[in-house]
Amino acid sequence: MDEEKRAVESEFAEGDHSLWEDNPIVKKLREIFPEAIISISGLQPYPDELTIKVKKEQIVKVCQFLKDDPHLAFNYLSDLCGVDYPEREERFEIVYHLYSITKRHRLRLKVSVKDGEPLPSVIGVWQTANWHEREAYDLLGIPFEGHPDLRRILLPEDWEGHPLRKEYPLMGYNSDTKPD
Amino acid sequence: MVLETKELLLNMGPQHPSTHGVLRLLLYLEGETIVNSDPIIGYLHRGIEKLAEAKTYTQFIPITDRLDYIAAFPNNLAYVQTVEKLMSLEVPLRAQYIRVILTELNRIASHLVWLGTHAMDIGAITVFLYCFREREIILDLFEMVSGARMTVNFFRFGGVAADLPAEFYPKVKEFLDTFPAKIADYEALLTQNRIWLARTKNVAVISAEDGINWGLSGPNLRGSGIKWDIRKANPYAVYNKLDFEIPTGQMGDVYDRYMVRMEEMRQSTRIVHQALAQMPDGEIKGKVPKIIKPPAGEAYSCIESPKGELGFYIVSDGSEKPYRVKIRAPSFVNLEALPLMLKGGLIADVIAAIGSIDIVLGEVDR
Amino acid sequence: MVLVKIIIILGVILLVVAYLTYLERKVIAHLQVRIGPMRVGWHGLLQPIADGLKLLVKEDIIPEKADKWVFILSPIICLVPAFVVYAVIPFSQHFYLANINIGILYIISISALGVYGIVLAGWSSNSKYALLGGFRSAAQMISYEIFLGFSIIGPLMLAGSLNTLKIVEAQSGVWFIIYQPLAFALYLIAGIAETNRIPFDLPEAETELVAGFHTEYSGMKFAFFFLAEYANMMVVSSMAVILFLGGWKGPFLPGIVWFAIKVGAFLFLFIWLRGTLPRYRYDQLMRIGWKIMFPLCLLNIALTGIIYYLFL
Amino acid sequence: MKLSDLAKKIFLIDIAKGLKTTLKHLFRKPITIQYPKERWTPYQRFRGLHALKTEKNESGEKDLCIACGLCARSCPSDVIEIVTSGKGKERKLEQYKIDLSRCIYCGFCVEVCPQNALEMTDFYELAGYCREELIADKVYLTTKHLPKKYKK
Repeated sequence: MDEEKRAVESEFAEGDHSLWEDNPIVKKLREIFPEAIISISGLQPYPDELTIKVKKEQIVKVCQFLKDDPHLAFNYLSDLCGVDYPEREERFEIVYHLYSITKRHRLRLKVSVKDGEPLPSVIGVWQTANWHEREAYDLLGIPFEGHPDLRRILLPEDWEGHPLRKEYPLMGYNSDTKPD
Repeated sequence: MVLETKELLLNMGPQHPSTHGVLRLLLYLEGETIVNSDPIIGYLHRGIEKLAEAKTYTQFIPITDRLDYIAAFPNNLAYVQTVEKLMSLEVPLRAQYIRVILTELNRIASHLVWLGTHAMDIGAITVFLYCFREREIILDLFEMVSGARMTVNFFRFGGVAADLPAEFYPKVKEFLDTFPAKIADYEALLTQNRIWLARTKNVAVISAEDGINWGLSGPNLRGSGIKWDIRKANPYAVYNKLDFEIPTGQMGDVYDRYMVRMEEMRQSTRIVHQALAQMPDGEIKGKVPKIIKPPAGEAYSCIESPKGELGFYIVSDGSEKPYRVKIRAPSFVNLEALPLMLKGGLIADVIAAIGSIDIVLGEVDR
Repeated sequence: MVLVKIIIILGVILLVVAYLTYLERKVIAHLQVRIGPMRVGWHGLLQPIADGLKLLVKEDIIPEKADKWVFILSPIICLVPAFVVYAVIPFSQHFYLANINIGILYIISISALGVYGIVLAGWSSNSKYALLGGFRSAAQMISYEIFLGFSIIGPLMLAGSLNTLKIVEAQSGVWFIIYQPLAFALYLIAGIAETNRIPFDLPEAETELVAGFHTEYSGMKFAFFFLAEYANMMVVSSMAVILFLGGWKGPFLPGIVWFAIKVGAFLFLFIWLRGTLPRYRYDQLMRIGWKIMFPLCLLNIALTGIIYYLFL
Repeated sequence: MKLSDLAKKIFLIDIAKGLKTTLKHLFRKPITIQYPKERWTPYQRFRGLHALKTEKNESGEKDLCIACGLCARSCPSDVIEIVTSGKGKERKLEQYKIDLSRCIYCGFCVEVCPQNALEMTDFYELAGYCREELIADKVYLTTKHLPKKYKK
């Protein structure tokens, strides 16, 4: 198991930067936010798989820029979700899938946070983030700072735990049924 | 004397005839006017995303059928396509065409359910039965192809489970030939009817700007005038070889969304016609390893499902089971904008609005 | 003799109302390429009886927080006027219960009482849906009652009497529908609204208010509302026949048969409309009533008066 | 507004159009299937109740199943339970159970079977009075899957 975990760690950590450096989106971001970008990766040869990891303090600024810049015009937040990597120090990775309806290109933004560490909300940039962030809070327990209405969305208010965390058993804590 | 007035809190659902499943709406009313509303979801939450982490990649295909359960083929397609992207699998052309034919038929079936239930909510009970009559024919076709009417589980990584049976072609041709006349029947009952117009025009309006900001997709956003359809914008499968139009509305009201979907049914008929004519012979499944083990990495892929942008984000750790599956369900996002549409409307507008955004709770709650 | 007549009329009406539900289910089914009830009896002919029995033995629930006596009384308040009205309706030249001079006025005033039952039912249920249904009903009935009254003034002016028999006799030559097409259309719309049928079935509006004023009712009390609705439908149809279509008059067949055919045609129209049209919204219904129908009624009365004065 | 539009509005043409459409359907043949009197025959590929195939040889009926367990492993809802005896070539199927109440009828078990020993029939009336009744064992799957005529 440990071996597998380590393999996961190294695979996930960094992609191949060099292939993406020519991308206009990357160039632009490097220019404006030179210190906000942590890493660049993405599945080749798909241009819509460009993934940029940014610092969490900068996320709202970066998002606002991506939305407002006329050449990038990421006016549409497709999806926002969290992924749990319990073995990492910053265990949650929040993934933003951006799309531009006018330019028809995609971008994936990522930030990492520690357990319980608040992350600034992007509702100010895209209203649609509201429910997505509530869902991430509900299923993974990621608190979003500046969210106007952060409460559980899919599960009842009195639910214990956050089911999408890896340590959460498949059948739930209080189930008498044996897991598969 | 000053009388104290209070808002009336009306709890609509989760058991209500026209919330399309188990949606619960809290309505804050001033008389019958809606001051505020709060959709409460989760009554159908089955933890599908958690379940995915415990199943192998293949085992998850039938579970995607149960997301948007009235349009199972698009769900299959979106999931299968994402894993194919992750594994860089080639899909034979014939399989691509079969996928397109079936998803487009499913789009018609899904829109028929929407039209029937939407019209019934507004009081026109007969349209419902007419729509279901045609939908039955499509479901028969699905049963013929896949063995099940709704939970089809038909697409596989790298292709489809089986070729189309020979009896499929005459039946689908017959359906395609008779269907335009049926659409004319629905339109005779609704499109120009003064009551229908009164109930749908200028009701639950959402502007294009708000629509984008709130993440609307599919016919809901097109009703507001945004000409954005993933089939055209970022073509997948063989959509770039097919000729079809993207209908749009202007106002972004219930009526425009209705007109967009009606036209989409006609366009889907066109697409199926073309796809049947163009379909080449050949393999229906590409070269696929016996054990599905995508390399570590992540991929997001989306399709234009009948409800809007249906995307799968899959993180793989190189094992047989996905590390994380996130489903970008269009209904979930579309429902979010409902309070915006309802504000200032009447109770009767609530059901018109819910019907017009065409949500399926299986997909909202996952 | 009168008692026998009352029993006959009441019995027939109850039976017809019961079978009207059957007819409605069958006709709507066939409009929708279905077949409707088939299992109880030949082609489901015993279905209304089975339904009646079911409702009779069903548990009668009174909500805990309901105003108990009002809750029990309101279905009766609703049902009784619907049946009492039949006293002055002439089914044929000789078959009627009472011949009073103010027949039409009697029908209108008695049938207006039914609304109290609905409002009280909505209020006493102590449920928000029922309450909204009751409110809607009160507003709708009051406004539509008014132009229902106004729309029939035209034929009454022509007949010169409020007596139902005299009105029918006045149509010996030409039916009033020829002289009064506008009044007929207005009356029909008002009548549909009065009986809470699609497209004006807002007090019930099952997709909006679950079941409106009778959400909390079950068993026989529910059946009373149901019967009242169908009985009212027949009253409205009978009145239309008396006022515009020459009552029992017609060649060859006996009067009562003609009367039945004409009423039946109206009932079919009611059902047909239900199978076709969507439902209006509450505010639109009110707007149509006050802003379109009411002025048209006044116009009709004025026109009738002028023409009557000038040419007759 | 044009005069013709106005006329259309006054004479309720739009509503008349709708009424015409429904009236047209009044005289059409209904599409109802009077189940259970009339029955729907499923298509060839229909995924109904499972059946274990057997083959006849000199020593009587023999299971085609070799108890490899692929079906149980491929099942998304984990409803197949196989009991075997013997090892290697001697391995024999002792018991085969499917929990029909949890089965999702996806057909993966049939798809992976290397011997084509498992198939899905067109039998779809799967109801029982208790959960235990819905656990189909080997006997049930080899014999009782044959479509029965519905009895009143």
